Amino acid sequence: MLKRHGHETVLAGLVVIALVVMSFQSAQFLTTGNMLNQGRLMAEVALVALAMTFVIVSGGIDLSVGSTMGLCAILTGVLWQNMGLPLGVVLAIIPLIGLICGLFNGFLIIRVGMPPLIATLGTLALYRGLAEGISQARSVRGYPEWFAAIGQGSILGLPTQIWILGIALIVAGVILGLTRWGRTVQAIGYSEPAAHFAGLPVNGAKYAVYAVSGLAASLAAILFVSRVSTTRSDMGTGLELDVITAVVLGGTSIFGGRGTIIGTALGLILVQVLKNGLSLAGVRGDGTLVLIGVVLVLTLVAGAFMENRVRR
Amino acid sequence: MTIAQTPPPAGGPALSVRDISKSFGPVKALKTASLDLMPGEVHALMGENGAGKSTLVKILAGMHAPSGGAILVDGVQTALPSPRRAAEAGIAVVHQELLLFGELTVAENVFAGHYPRKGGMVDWAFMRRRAQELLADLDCHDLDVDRKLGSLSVAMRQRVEIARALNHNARVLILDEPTAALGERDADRLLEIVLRLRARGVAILYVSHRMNEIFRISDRMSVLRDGTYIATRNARETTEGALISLMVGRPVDQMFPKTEVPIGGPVLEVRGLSCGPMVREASFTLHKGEILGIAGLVGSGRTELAHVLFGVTPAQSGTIHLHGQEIRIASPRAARDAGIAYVPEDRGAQGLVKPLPIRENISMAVLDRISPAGLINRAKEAAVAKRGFDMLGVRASGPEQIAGQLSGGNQQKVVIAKWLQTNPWVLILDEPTRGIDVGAKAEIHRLICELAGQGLAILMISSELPEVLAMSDRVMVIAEGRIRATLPREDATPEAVGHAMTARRSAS
Amino acid sequence: MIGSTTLPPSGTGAVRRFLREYGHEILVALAIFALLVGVGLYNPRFVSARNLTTIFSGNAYIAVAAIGMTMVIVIREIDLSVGALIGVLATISGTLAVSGAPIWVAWTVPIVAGAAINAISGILVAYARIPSIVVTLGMMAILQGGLITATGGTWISNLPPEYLLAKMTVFGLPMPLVWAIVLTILAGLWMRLSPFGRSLYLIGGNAEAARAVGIEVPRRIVAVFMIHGAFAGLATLLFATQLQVIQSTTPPNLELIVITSAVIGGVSILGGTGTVFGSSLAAVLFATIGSALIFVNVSAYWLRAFIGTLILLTVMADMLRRKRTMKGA
Amino acid sequence: MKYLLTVCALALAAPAHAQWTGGDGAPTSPLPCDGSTVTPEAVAYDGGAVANEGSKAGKPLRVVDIPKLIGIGYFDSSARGVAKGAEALGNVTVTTDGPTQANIDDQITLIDNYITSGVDGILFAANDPVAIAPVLRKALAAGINVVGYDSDAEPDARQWFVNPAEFNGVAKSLIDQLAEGIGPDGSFAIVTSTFTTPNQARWISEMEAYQQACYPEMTWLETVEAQEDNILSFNQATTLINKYGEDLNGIVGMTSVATPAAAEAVTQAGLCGETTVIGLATPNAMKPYVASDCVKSAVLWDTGAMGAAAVMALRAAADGTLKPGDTSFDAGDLGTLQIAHGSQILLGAPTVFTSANINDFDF
Repeated sequence: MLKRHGHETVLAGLVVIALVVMSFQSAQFLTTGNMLNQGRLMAEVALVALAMTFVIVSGGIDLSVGSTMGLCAILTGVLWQNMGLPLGVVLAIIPLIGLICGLFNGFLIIRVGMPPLIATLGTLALYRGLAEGISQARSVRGYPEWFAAIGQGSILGLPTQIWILGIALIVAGVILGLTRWGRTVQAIGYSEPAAHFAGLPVNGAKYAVYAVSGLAASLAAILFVSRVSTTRSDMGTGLELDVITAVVLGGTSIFGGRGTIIGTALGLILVQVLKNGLSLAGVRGDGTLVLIGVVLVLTLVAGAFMENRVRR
Repeated sequence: MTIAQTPPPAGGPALSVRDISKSFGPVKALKTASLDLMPGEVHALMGENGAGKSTLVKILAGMHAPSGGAILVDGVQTALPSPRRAAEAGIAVVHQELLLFGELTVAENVFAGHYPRKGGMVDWAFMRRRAQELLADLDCHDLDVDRKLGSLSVAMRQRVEIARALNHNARVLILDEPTAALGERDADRLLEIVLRLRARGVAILYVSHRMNEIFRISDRMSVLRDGTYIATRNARETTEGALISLMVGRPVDQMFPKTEVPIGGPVLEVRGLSCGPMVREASFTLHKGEILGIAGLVGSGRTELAHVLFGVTPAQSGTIHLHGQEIRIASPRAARDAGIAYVPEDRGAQGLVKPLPIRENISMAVLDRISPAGLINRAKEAAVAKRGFDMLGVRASGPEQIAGQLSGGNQQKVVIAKWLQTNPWVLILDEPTRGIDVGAKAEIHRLICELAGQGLAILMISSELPEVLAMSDRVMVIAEGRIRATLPREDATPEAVGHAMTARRSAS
Repeated sequence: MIGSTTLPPSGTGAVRRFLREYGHEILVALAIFALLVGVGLYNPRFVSARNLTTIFSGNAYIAVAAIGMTMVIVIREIDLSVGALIGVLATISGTLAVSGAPIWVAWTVPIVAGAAINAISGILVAYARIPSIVVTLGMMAILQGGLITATGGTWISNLPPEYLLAKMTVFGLPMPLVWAIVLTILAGLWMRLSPFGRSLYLIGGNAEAARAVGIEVPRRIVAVFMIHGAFAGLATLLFATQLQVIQSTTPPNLELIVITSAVIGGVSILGGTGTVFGSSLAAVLFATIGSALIFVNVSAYWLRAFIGTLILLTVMADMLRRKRTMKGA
Repeated sequence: MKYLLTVCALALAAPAHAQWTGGDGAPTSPLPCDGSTVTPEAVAYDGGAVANEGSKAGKPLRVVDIPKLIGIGYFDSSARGVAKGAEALGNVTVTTDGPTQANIDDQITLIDNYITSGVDGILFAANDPVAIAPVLRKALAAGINVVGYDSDAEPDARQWFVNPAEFNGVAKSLIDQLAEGIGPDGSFAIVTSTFTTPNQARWISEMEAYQQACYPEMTWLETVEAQEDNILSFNQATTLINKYGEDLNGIVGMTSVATPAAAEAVTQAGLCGETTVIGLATPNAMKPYVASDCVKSAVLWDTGAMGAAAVMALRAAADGTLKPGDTSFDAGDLGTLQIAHGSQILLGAPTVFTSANINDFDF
């Protein structure tokens, strides 16, 4: 256990330390209310990070998630207000849009053969550009009450996002850890030819991974639009960096193969605990940013050292 | 330790290796290797895969630091901590997997890392002129030195690499299996070049498996076995058989425990299969219980044929019948579902996912079966892994050990175990014993015979002629993408097969 | 093909060689030229000396930053922190300038500091073996946050006039233009002609083979990151001295613009190819497109979609070209 | 490929935008051309109500000030105003913290964290009026006094809003000054931050309405985006000058970044006195250009006063001295400020900085 999940163990230790330190720094930190609220605030990043774990485990990367989110957010508004579709129908279409964005990334990477970094750097600009072009910089507001329930409401006393995140976490964890499909993605990340020669559906799995990434970005868009009850074309700017930080911090190798959902969850929690705890302790946002950067680099250096020692 | 038995030619050796050893972690790749290399001699370095030849070559190239022993250049003890130092010491190496830069021009490849300078800057004009000269010297008079190397043929690239070696005025040239990927004509031309260099007084260490070549050009041969120096022989005073028994350490017969198995009806019938220039109009029939050996040089199209049969590169034309029914194989997945299994040539990259445990490697090809509704049934997976693990006698701490930590032979057993779980009709083995030590090799051979005995139809590709000849019920010879000959076991002599392998069109 | 020693002679003239070597760069230059002609016909003011100056000199700092980025990508690494680094270096330089330090100090320190800061990234990449994308992602956060912590968000104004390098002229040409051209040519020649420069292509093309021909790869990686940092410093000097004030935020998305310039300029993310001429030209191409869109009244809303499409098309062309080269075998 | 072609086609088919098309679609209310003042209609208090009203009266307050972003001169000076105001009050401690980019998500998260940490009051300048509203309502419900400045939220999401200058007032001031420079039939272009920035979008809409009503002969050439990036602003302004040459009589900068950059562009183009630069700008950034006589005037409110007024309003709201229905607010040194539009505290007319007065300001 320790041998294969050393990084996760270290990370869990870090999370516990951070939790303890932060709770001493601020009495409001370790309260149910605050914890639940943090769950609500991290929902969009977390949802996309869960999908991104699959992408990175498969040996790829998706820089376009923030722009996909922006495009989906804008289309939510445009389809509903400008095209006059019922909001319920729009909510059914938006995930499809996210899926298409993801599939287009997959097409560029799998069929055209572009490196994922470049393909999604291109679509990062393209999707954001489409969002800006379609919206003509107008924001859409005035969403009905029931729609706000998704992003602002609660079910059984827990914020909606907590439920969604919980379900997504379990589903992602099960898929990556326990299913044939998860195993396939992992095998591809470690060695694409070996997976191919073992008769695993390599291209199918890669398409699926990017499609799910786009899908997650579109769901994050719906959550976000509902939470803030407005639509802007700059939504999700920089999301990709937050997401990748959490996933990499969670021990997923940027070269693919290694990675767990638990790790990503811990990475997300650690970042959120740092952001929230430091903020409550009176450290300003810029200081927190520095600390997160330092933690990211140091965790990886420590991981690299540990791995070297195990190898020797 | 044995001292070289034949006295070296007059004058001191250009390069002496004294008791060199090398360990990778717990694995001893090389124990007490020694040899002397004289100026103006071609010295063959021989040994089976895994005998430590490549390790020795890499140490001499300055790419690995030896764990012990000494290297003497012109009688002076010299450390070779880096490739640069090796080059400065006058040692040049043409590596087996050509280490070149495909995006750069021919001229630059010749000089990579050792650029001619004028005023501290790279002298491109000189570089192009000199590259042209060097290549002309290697019979490449019209080669455009401004072409990107990636656009050249393998033989040409190799010549560029030799030109690079010559450019350093190397006194010691090491060629690691230079003809492995060459056709006959190119190989001949290479040998001529080697002889010409010998005449200039260059000391040449020539690593090869090809007996006829070695006897054509070598002055002396040294043999390594299991990382240990065994002996050095004068070419004129020894025979092929004697060398082989030095290499394998026992008579060749014992190596291949071929058991006679009744051959059943046809399982796989291939007619007119074609795909690109490397697989042309292949037709053959494979029977139940039969081992059909495929002999051919690297690049002859044998692996490509396997890839077509396994759906890696689906056929462009032709038919495949399995048990009389026509099947289409569009992907490895389809091949697997039809009952065809393939143990690939490149075990490390294609056969195994090295960082994963044995269990996950064995279950990989049967994930569909053991995961109803997509969820992997752990108990079933463990059972599958255990069955494969036990059946092949994988030597490891258990199915949870990481596959990459195993020895080559045990890794190969894991790959075979993976495919046996699919209950295939046809098993294609591509270089099943490459890089595997002698003991494990025999085990794999026994296993292959056993599987044939159980009724599997086996297609076995190998570069080692003795292996093909000893193991096969029939031998199919491939050259330039075509099946040149199919010989029954009794007619398959090394001469006949060798002739078919290298013969030009006439044989078809 | 195999075995034939007599290949058709395929022209060894200097011109053909040049065309082959710099095909992509020529294409980018032609694209710029076509834009200048096309939009110039539509509105002659587009090709007025003044507008050309704006295009070439106003964005010179991007071209200079792209020089270092080119080297980083050629050795198959990447740097996401360059935008943040330029922001930090601008503040360091500006602070020195207003604190009364000699001007040459304010000009030199950012170059040295850029190299020093990037040395950290380089060491982490080369010796701790952490992927550069992750190292520089962390570095970006540290630099961005650190800058605001240090400055508290105050702008630097009252810069001494003799500090404003970008406003100076050489032989009547604006300094940034001269600087970008000179640096591009020097760096381009250096990468073409110096053994060190060539070794970058070896590392990016085949790191294992580079090691085999005697190149100390980790040391080179650190060196390249430091050189890249120094170029970021040079870019900073043009960036920070253009106006009378220096913002204390890092320029938004600058790293993406710089990386994109390099990629459009023909530097393959797979390493081993591309020249600084290409990336500098691509930076100019971007600036030309941005200006042209204003001149032809295309809605700025679609600018980014346009650029994204351009990136994808360029890379697709690059993939095709590579495939063709390899098929020649 | 087909997809890409479609995108290209879309890009080309997009109509040429000489005119402003952004904005939020809200109605405009241009002021009369002649400068006669309109008394704003009395509107009943439309701000939000804080829970446990009055429980903090007289007690020391811990207040957090969250501008749109930190690291730009504008909010740096407003933060100093907030700090000065707090110091004057004596019983308020205030910290300024904000996102490093003008990002709604980060801003919301920050505010949420401060609610949890139990601050007594929140001052904000919203990146998006609607997006920020839910979290501010939450603050009100938690008994935290909430006062906005610079950029408002939905009225019921905060108690008071210190309006540094009404949109139509700013628009009138800018267009009037512009007309003075370029004449009633001149032509001009605008450099703004982004089309989505709410305040800028409102100002531009109001300017368009006012210009059409009062200077119908003026030609509005186009509007370009330049983020909050001074180099980009400079480049965009220069490109406008290059594009229109003589046909461009004036440039309006909509941000404190764009205006000095536009002034620099005009200076470097050697068009001082020919091309008029008008815009919103902090006086310090404009001093060199006013001194060189390249720019006649710039418009801005006293950002320090805005910050100070905001913190004082928050104190007063907590003390109960500023309550719904009030029509004026006594802001100490700043004098008595008018309350209009239900819950907006007006800072008064924006200051016009000219060579006569610019040296009296330092921010």
